This record gives sequence, C-alpha cells and structure tokens, in this order.
Amino acid sequence: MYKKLLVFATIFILAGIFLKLYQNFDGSKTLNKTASYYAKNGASEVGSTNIVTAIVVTYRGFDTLGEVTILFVAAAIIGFFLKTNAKGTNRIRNLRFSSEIMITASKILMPIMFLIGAYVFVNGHLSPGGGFQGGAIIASGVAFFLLANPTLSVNHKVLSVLESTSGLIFVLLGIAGLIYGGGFLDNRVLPLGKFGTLFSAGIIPLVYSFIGLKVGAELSNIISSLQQIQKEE
Amino acid sequence: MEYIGLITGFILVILGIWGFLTQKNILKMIIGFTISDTGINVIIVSISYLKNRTAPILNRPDLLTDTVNKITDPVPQALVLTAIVIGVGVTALMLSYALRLYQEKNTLDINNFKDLKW
Amino acid sequence: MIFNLLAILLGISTIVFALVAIYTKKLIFAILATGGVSLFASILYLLMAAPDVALTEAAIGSGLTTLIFLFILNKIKEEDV
Amino acid sequence: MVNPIHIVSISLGVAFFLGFLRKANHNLTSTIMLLAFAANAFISAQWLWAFIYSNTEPFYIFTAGFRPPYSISLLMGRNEAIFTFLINIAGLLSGIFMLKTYLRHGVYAMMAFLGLILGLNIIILTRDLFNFFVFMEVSSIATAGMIILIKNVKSVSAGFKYIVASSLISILLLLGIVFIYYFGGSLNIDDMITNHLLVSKGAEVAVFLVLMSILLELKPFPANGWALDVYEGSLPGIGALLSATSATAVYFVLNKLLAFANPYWYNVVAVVGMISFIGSNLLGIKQKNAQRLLGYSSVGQIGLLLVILGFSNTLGEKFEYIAFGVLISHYLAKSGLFWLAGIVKQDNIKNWAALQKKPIFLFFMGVFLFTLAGFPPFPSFFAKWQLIMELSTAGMYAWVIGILFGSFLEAVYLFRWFGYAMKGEHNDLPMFELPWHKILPVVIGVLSVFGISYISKDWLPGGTSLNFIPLYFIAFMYLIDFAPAKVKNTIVILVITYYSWLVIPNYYNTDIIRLIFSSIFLIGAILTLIPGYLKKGSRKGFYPAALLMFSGLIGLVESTNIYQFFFSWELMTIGSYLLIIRGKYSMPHAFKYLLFSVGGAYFMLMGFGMAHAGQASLSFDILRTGVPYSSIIFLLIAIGFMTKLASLGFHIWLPGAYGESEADVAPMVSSILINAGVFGFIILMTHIPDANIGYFNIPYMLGWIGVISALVGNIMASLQEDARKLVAYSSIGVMGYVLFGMAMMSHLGWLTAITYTINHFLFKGLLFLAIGGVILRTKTFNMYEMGGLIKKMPWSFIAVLIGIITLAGIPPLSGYAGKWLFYNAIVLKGWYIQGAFIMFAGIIAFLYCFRLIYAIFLGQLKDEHRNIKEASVWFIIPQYIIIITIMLFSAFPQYVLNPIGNWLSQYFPNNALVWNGSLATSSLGYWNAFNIMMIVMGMFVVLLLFLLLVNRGSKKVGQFDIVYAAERPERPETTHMAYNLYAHYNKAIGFLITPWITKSWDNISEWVNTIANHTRKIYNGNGQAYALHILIYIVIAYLIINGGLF
Repeated sequence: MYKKLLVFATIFILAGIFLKLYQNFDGSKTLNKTASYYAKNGASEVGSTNIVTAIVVTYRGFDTLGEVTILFVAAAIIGFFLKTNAKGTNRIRNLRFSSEIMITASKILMPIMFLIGAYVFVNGHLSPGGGFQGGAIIASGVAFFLLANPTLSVNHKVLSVLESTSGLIFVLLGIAGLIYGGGFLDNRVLPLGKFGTLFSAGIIPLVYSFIGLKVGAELSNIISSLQQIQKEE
Repeated sequence: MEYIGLITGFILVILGIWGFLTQKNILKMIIGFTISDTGINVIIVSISYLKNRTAPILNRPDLLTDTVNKITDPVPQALVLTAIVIGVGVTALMLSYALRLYQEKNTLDINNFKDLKW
Repeated sequence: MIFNLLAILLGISTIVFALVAIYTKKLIFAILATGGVSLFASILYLLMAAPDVALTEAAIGSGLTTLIFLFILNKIKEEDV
Repeated sequence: MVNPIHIVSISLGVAFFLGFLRKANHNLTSTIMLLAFAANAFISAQWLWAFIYSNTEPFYIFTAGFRPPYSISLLMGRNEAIFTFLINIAGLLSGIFMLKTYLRHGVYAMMAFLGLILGLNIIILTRDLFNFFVFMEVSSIATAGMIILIKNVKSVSAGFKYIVASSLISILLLLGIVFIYYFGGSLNIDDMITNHLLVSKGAEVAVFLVLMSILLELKPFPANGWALDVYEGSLPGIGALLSATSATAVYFVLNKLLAFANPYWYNVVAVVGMISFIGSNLLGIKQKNAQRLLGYSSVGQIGLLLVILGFSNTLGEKFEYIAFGVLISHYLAKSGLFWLAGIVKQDNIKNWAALQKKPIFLFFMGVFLFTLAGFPPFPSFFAKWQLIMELSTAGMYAWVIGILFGSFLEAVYLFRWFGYAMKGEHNDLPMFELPWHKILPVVIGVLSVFGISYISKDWLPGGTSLNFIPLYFIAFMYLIDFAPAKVKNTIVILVITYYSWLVIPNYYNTDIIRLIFSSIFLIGAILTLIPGYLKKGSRKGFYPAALLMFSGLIGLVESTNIYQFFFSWELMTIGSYLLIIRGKYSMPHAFKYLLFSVGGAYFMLMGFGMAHAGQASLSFDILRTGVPYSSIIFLLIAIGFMTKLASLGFHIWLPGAYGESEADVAPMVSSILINAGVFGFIILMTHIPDANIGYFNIPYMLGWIGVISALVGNIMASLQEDARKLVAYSSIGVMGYVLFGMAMMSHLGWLTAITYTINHFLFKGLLFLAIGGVILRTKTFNMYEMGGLIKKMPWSFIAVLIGIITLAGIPPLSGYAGKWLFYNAIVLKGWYIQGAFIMFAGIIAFLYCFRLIYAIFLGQLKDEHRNIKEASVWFIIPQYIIIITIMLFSAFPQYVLNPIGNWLSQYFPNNALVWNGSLATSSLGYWNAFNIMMIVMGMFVVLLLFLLLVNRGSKKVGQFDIVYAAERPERPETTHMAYNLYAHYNKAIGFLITPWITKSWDNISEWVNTIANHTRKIYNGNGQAYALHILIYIVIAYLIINGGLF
C-alpha cells in the first residue's frame, strides 16, 4: 500500500510534467519549416505520391534502416534465446488441435493475406501503407496459419535466406544511392518516372518491397521461434 | 481534435506506466508498456494534425498545388511508423523474456525474481 | 463536429479498454483489451488524417502484437498443464 | 578515405550476410564478424589519423543526398573519430575475448553483437535527434540480447530488469524528442543549435525529458539498480563491453546534446555526476561480488566523467584532456578487469587469490587497479591532477572535496580487492584456464594503458618535466623478473650507485638539505638492498616495487615543483605499498597503510590545488604566495605529511606495516621511507613559515602532536613483545621528536629535527637490520622466546648495542648530539611543558632500549637456540657500514651540522650555533662532540681492562644450573624475565595508551560500512522497483530544476 502511494505520487508529478507540455501546446496553424519543405519538394524531389513514404524511405531512410535493424536484432535474439533443441522436437507436446474450420480457413486465407501484404508494400509510395505494414500483414498470415496448425513449423532456413537477401539488397541499394545518387539511400538511382504510377519514385517501390519481405520474414521468424520454444532441459 | 488526441495519449501513457509499476504479473507489466507505447503514438499523431487538412498523400491533382496549406505534417507520421515498429520489436523481446522467466521459476510474479540485489 | 464527438468517444473507449487491460484478472481479456486499445487508436489516427499510421497500428499494434501475446500466453498455459 | 557511412554498410551487410551462413562453421562466421569490427575500427582510425595529422575538416555525410535539416546527416569529426574508434576496438577485443561464447551461440548472437556496435557507432555519428533514438533502441535491444548470452535465472532476470528500465527510459525519451520537434520544428541537432530553436517554455520541458533520459542511460546512482544487476548477472565479457562502450557512447551523446540545452544543464549534469560518484563508490565498499563491484566502480567513474562534463566550461580547453584521461583509463581498466573476471571465474573477491597461481595476472590486475585509482604514471593521474588544479583555480573547493572523497572511497574497495588477490589464501582455489583468446585482449589492454600513459603526460603543462627514466629502468627490471635475485640485486645496486654518483655531488655545496635527503634515500637504498643477496630464487616482484619506492623518494628530492613532487609522492606510495604487502601476514596492514597514504595524498593534492589557484606557475614558490588561504594550505599539506610520519592519530598503520614486512623491507620502509614526510615538512615549512587559523598557531599544535606522538610511541614500544613491533613503535616516538623540533620553527629546533632525522635513519636502519637478521635465525619475533644470544651472535649484539645507545641519546654517540640540541632548543623557545613531556618520553625510551638488549641478547639461551649461528653476513655488512657512519657522525658532527646551520640561517637567523672545530656553542652552553667521544672511549677502555682483570678467576655457571623451588613454571616463556616486563606500568598507565585512536578509526569505518549497507538496500532486486526509481529520479530532478511542480 505504501508502495502504491509512492507510485501514485510519482506518477502524479509525472502527470504534472505532462500537463506542462500540454499547456504549452497550442495546436498548429501552419506547417513548420521542415514539414513545409517536404510538402513543397517531396513530390518533385522524390516522386512519391505518399509524402510519408517519401520521408520514411528517402529523407529519413536512415531511420528506416535502423528500424529494420531493430527487428532484425530482436528476431536474432529471440532466435538464440528461445532456441529449439534439435532433438527436442520429437517430444510429445500437449497441443490443442484446432477446429476443421480454422484449418481450412487458414489455408484459404494465408495466400490472400500474402497477396494483400505484397500489394500494400508495392504500393507504399502511392497509397497508405508500405513495407512495414505489408510485412506485418504477411507475418500475421503466417501467425494465423501457425495458430491453426500448431504441429507444423516454418522453415527457418527459407526465412533466414529471405531476410538476409532482402536486408543485403537494402544495404546495397543504399550504397548504390551513395554511388549513383547524392548520398546513402538516395532514391534517385532509378529515374523518378511518371508521378503517381507504380513504377515511379526511383527505388522507393523496390526498397519498400524488400523492406516488406524482410519485415515479413523477421516477424514470421519471431512468431515461429515463439511457437517452437521449448524448455531446455 | 488534436487536443482530444493529446489528452487521450497522455492519459494512456500514464495509465500504462501505472500498470507497468503496480502490476505484479510480468505479462501485465508488458501490457502496461504496450499501452504507454500506444499513448505515445497517439500523442505524436496529434502533433501532426492540422485542422481541416488532408492526409499527406498527394493522390488528388488539387493537392499538388499549394500543398503546404493542404496537408497535415508528414514528419511525425513518419516517426510514428518507426516508433510502432520499434515497439513491436521491444514487446516481442520482452515477451520472450517473460516466457523464459516463467520457465525458470514457473511463476510470472515479478517479486520472485530478486536473485540479484544489493 | 461529428468527428470531434467521434474522437472523444474513441478516446474514452481507448482509456476504458486500457483500464480493463490493466485491471482485469484474466490475462486473455487483458491481451484482447490491449488489442482493442490499439484498434481504437488506429481509428483515431484515421480521423486525424494519418492513414499510414492507422494502417500500421492496425496491422502491427492490434494485429501482430496481440498475436504474439497470445502465442506467449498459449505457451505458458501449455507449460502449466 | 573511406566514407564513414560504410561503418553502417559493413556492419549491417555482414550481419545480414551471416544469415546465409546459419549452419556454416562458426569459426568462419566469427572470423567474418571480427573482420567487420576490424574494418570499422580501420575506418575510424584513418579518420582519426587524418584529423590529428593533416587538419582535415570535419566530414558531413548527408544521407539520401539531401541537405539537413531535411534529411538525416552524420558527422565525422575528430571526437567522433576517437569515440567510434574506441567503440569498434572494444567490439573487436570483446569479440575476441568471447570467441567461445559466440561459437557456441552461433550467428544469431553475432548478429546481435554487430547490431550493438553499429547502434553505438551511429548514436555517436548522427546529428539527428530521432535517428539517435532509433539507434539507441538498436543498441539497447542488442544489449538485452547480449546479457542472455549466458542463460541462467540470474542473467535472464537481470536482462528483464534491463529491458524494463530501458523501455521506460525510451518512452520518456521519445516523448521529449517529439515535443522538441513540435516546439523547434526540426530534428536536426545543428539546426537547433545554430538557430536557437528551443527557447520556448514548453521546449524546456521537452529538453528536460530528453536529457534526463540520456542521463538515466548513464546509470546514475541511485536509479541504477538494473545496471548493477546486469553487470553482475551477465558474462564478464559483456560487462567489459557495456562499461567500455555503451557508457562511452552515451556520454558522448550527452556532450553533443548539451549544446542546445540551457546552460544550467551543465550544473545539473555536474550534480548528478557527483551524487553518482560518491554514492556509488560508497556502496561499493560493502560489495563482495567482483563483477558487481566493478559495476559500482563503473557507475562511479561515469559519475566523475559527468562532473567533468558539467564543468566543461570552467575547465575550458583543458576539458578535453581531462575527460579523455579519465575516460580512457576507465575504458581500458574497466574492460581489463572485467576480462580478468572472465578469466579467474571467481565471484567472491576473496577468491581472487587464485591469481597468485599466475603472478603475471596479478601484475595486470595491479596495472588496471592503479589506473582506475588515478595513480601515476597512468593517464587518470594526469587527468585528475589537472582537474583538481582547474577546479581549484575556479574556487570550487566543495567539488574538489567531493571528488577526492569519492576517489578515496573507490580506493578503499579497489585495494581491499587487490589485497585479497595478492595475499589471500589460494591453495584450495582451482587453477583457471588460459585460452589465448582471453589473454590477448588483456595484454593489449595493459600495453595500451602504458602507451597512452606515455603519450598523455606530454599534453599536460609541466608534464614533460617529469622524470620517466627511473620508470623505464623499473620496466626493464620487470622484464628480467625471471632472473635470479642475486643477479638482479647486483644490477640494482650498481645502477643506484651510479645514479647516486650522478645526483648527490650536484647538491654538494649548493643544497645541503637535498644533499642529506638524497644521501639518505640513495645510500640507504644500497645498504638495505645488500641483505637481498640472502634470497634464493628470483624473488618475483620485489625489485620493481622497491625501485618504484626509491625512484619516488629520489623524485621528491629532485622535484622542483609541486607537480613533480606529487607525482613522485604517488610513485613512492605505490612502491611502498607493494613492498609492504609482500610480508606474510601484512595484507590488512598494507591495506591500512595504503588508505592512509591515499587519504593523506588527497589532502596534499587539495592543498596544492588551493596553492596553485590563480597562479600560473607550479613551482614551490606558489606555496609562499598562496595567500589568503596559506594557513589552510599548510594544514592540508601537513596532514598529508603527517600520515607518512605516522604522527599520533595517523599512526595506526605503522606498527603492522613495518612489523609484518619482510626482514629487509622493514629497514627500507622504516628508516628510509618515513623520511619522505620529514622532507615534505621541510619544504612546506620553509615556504609557509607562519600559519594560523583563528587564534591557533598551527605549528604550535603540531608541536603538541609531536610531543604526544613521542610519548605514546615510546610507551607503546615498551609494552611490545614482538621485537619488530617494538622498533616500529619507536619510530612513531622518534618521528614525534622530529615533528616537535620542526614545529618549534626556530634555528635550533630545526637543527634538532634534522639531526634526529639523520640519527633515526642510521639507528633505525641498524636496529631493523640487526633484528631482522636475528629473527631470520631464531624464527620467532617474540623477544621472550629469545635470550642469551650474545655469545651466539656477538656481531648483532654490538650492532644493537650501538643502535640503542644512539637511540637513547647516550653520549658519546650522535644521539646525544640530538638531545643536547633539543634541550637547548626547547629552553630557547620557552616550551617548558612540552619539554618536560619530551624528557619523560626520553626516559621511557630507555625502558624499551633496555628490553631490546636484555631480552634478546642477555639472560639465558633457549634450548632450541643452542646451535644457532650468527646472523647472515649480508645483514652484518650493512650494519657495520652504518656503525662506521654513526661513529664518524658522532665524532665529527660539525661537518654536517655546520652547513645545515648555515642553510638554516637564511630562514632562522637567530640562536644559531657557533662552531669552532668540533666545539659547538649555543647561548646556553657548549658541547664538543669529539672530546666527549674521546673521554667516553677512554673510560670505556679503562673499565673494560679493569673488568677483564677482575673477572679472570670467575666461575662459569652452566646454563641449566638452576633449581626451581619445587615448582614448575606453567608456561615456559614466563620463565623469561623479559616476558611482559612492564606489566605493572601497563596497569598503571595503560589506560592512557589504550588504542582509542585505533578504535575511533575503526568506528569511522564501521559507520561508513553501516551507511553503505543500509543504503544499498534500495537495490531490492525487483525490476519494477528499479523502474520506479528511475521515475522518482526524474520527478525529483524536475521538482528541483523547475523549483516546484508548476
């Protein structure tokens, strides 16, 4: 009780700090300097319809690289942290089998979810969405499939190769930007193309596709690691 | 609207931290963290919002002229994207820790993991 | 105006869900409520002209995160038996 | 040059590439990983090279080809090059060290490791706030992964605490960053700095959140329980990595971001740092777990770095030097010690005694520990010196006290640990494995420490004036440490002889004081080294330690400024500590000695700092001009010297330290080392002749301390059963005389003091050598177990006899000269009461002198000593050289005392002695040393002849020709008359000298321990509580900074 009181008092003061932030917040009437620049030049410099995508992939593409790294590192850590014993897979586990409907649904749904995911990341520069969202949708498909079929397991090797390949290509595209464009991750390696079409915005669709693949593979990896976890004896 | 978002966000952050600090169950703690994370995201999006403006996707020809006065701030939105993805990475890692801890002592009560102290 | 009302409603819902998530005894409800918080938040994003974020939050925050939680919960229950 | 962006592409490329090699041979994959770190280090190194040697402009990297603030930019400048280099090298070495671990865990662990190093590199390079956040997350997630490279409940729970804490911090950090964007309209750091974007009231709160988060990442005390658990719970290699890299990188970031914050933030940083420094080092005292101890020390060191950062504006251009010096010491020493922890594999610091099985590792540990504690010649010493000087110049004495206090606490636990390692019981401990990949990083670490020490001295004002030549010779002696002791002894004696021949003649006719002290130190060194020929084997570690002490001592004499003086003083401290701890049971005593030395040195350092404040010069003359604080300066420095003189109150280390040390070390430390304090007092008092605090005259008080020291020292000496302790306590007494003499601040007083110093050097060396020689034969220290040795050891007997005659001040030997001068001085000064006490002390001195000769040499020979031989000739030779010196000095004192008198006249012109040949005349009387000598000799010869004549017909009594009157003694030693000889005195006046001083020091240490023990209870092991600590830390900081909630 005493401790809860302490927590309460602390959080109360923290709320006071937040209140101070809130008091000084007065909405925004206009875009600030940075945002105006993107609004003015985003379309012409990057060629992406979706300005958020332009920022995520190009202007702040380096953040995205870090983001990918985070997922990558997290997946790797979960991979070795919850490593499956090679022999342990034979252990009879107490599994609850899913219903027939669930299994059938998952078989039908999974390809559809994959397709949606792919659509989302390929069109990232045109419409809302992009690599992360698409990747997450793909991974959700995998997760759904695994929930429905707990005995199956995903082939880690394929996922790893997919993950590594797309990661390497991402880095290589970044270097290509350094060599052929103005800097690391510059999208003007390929022509900007006609504004608003699928093949436009330089390498953004390419980058986002690989990000999508990579994120999808990483998240699937995490999920399947979680699925396969066993207690190390 | 942005004020509503901001207040919601702050309340979520505080509720999350409250849960984080008072719940004994490790999974509940992680839930608290996730809620705080969502709260932060709500705050960031509220900051990006400008009244009567449209999303920063220039898929209508009229948006291409005088864009500055027509769209909301895209930068915080880009940041939130990143933040969300980071959040899921951290959450997944925390959860696998939780699982590990559970396997070690067959309990999820945080008070039982005081092996190291002083 | 209607949007503002909707936003207030959404805000209250997220907070209620958050409270449920923190205080409910059953973990499964807590997890689902967390997903609900994300889901309402993502609608709030849509209202605030951030479709990109909304999509992400829906896919990752409410979808994937919830799934991962459920996986873990499943594992823990499995070990219990 | 290679674009720094390739640090990213190499790390990530390799990390992704490893995904293909999941099943490949891990030797291959780990090699690839190490190559990646090497390549990164190479990139940093070449930029570093370019910045240092060709004045390259800082290099901006614009990602995406757009200019900032619209895209993320990275900056590679000189500092960035240094820091990324440090991080990549740490990655490489740590990767090598943990090779086995990575081989076991496979590519996933390597990927996480690459991610960690990449993240840290980027947070240093990036100029974008949000980008910093992203890569901060990369590194903290990767860290969370690294912690569980060893999977047990400890590491997993520590990892969870870490991730709980770091995610809480990151929530607040993200909030702050977003609001900074909102209020500033930019995320670019340069943009914020140049355009002053963060001036609004709201932005201040946002900046608060960001900077507090970064500070919390640096694990400030007390919101750092999670970090300590990580240090304790994870693999030692990870501990090394974290303390060397994470803290380094975040520290750099803090420095980077402070540029856009309100200037008051520098004060906040300094306060946070100081709390951390003192608090963490305080808690370290109670710590027994080696890795956790290192964790406490890490937190403390980072605290010190924060203090330095907080004062960066005050320190001005010296800031970089100081920060780098402390940082690099911390970086190398801490990772080195963690690596050693990984090699020894002993949690409890007591079990580090296992290191004795491989003495070279003790050496490594010593290097790292002395580096951490800020001893010369390591970079932290130079940095600490400069820090104290600069802070003193700025008048921040409270901070100076804080820093020195914290450093002292750190020395306490570091050297207790070292003591266990050097002298602990190690027979039951298992031998540790020594795979090459674990040794290599340690060796590189040690070599780097020395390399950087060598470089860093030149960057400091006055640094080049330091004399490093003795240190080279010591290094050489360490290299040939495997050689037989006899060979090394010869080399050392020859070199010291040569050095004496170079140095001593210089002072002839120019500086009599330095002539005397350099002779004492150097010739004393030679004399006390001679018994070393007795040692068999290679006597590992002895010569470097002894030489370190002697080079420190001669350095004191040769020093011309306070900097050289302090440098030499610290060298001497290390050397003497290492010498003293060699004794069989001397671990606790050496520890005490070191603590008093370190404490004293810090008082001195503070005094020097105050004297140096506001003056450009470092020369001793600044002491004279150090108004208005000259009295305080005097007091501070005097305390430093009094610890070495073992004046009352600071004496408790002495009996054990001198008594328990090796037979030939005891004379080294007691008759030679102790004079460093006297020399210091001479320097001090000639420069600050008059010191008063309020109505108190400090020299007057020192005089009383001297009197009481003399009295108590002599009484204690009389009550000892252990011959070595007796002689040791007598040193306290004699040094009390010396202090008293100096405190008189008169011509004769000083002449007395110097005469006593010379005498003490001679007779104490003589006595310790003689007794050491005897003890080596009898194998016991207790005098009641000896007796009747006069016939077996006549040479030793004569030496002791001469020694005590000199000591007791009996004519004709030079001790009498001292006494005669003393009473003259006292009468002239008018300190009659003190004089009475001194006289009384002199009488007590007879008691123990008598006992020494009676109990050991007279009475009955013990049965087991029937076949005992004379002490070794290697002990006898130096004794007789000393005896000859005593005789000469006694007969012809004028050749020494007259020049001293002349020198003294420039300070104290009054009451000088008038010399006429060997006839000295004071205003009270006269004294002719040579005549006295002749008369006494004459009487002696006459009496001797008479006795021989009379005793011709006396009957010899067999030794056991005694009858007990039907009584058997209960304990054999009680039959020895000398057992507890002065029991009745003890009953009568024992209460006066019950060691209440020892008790009060014990009480102080008890209090400190209790405080530490209670305080550390806040680390209750609960991850949630740690998170709460973080939050409480933030809100309290907010309340203080903001002056209330609103």
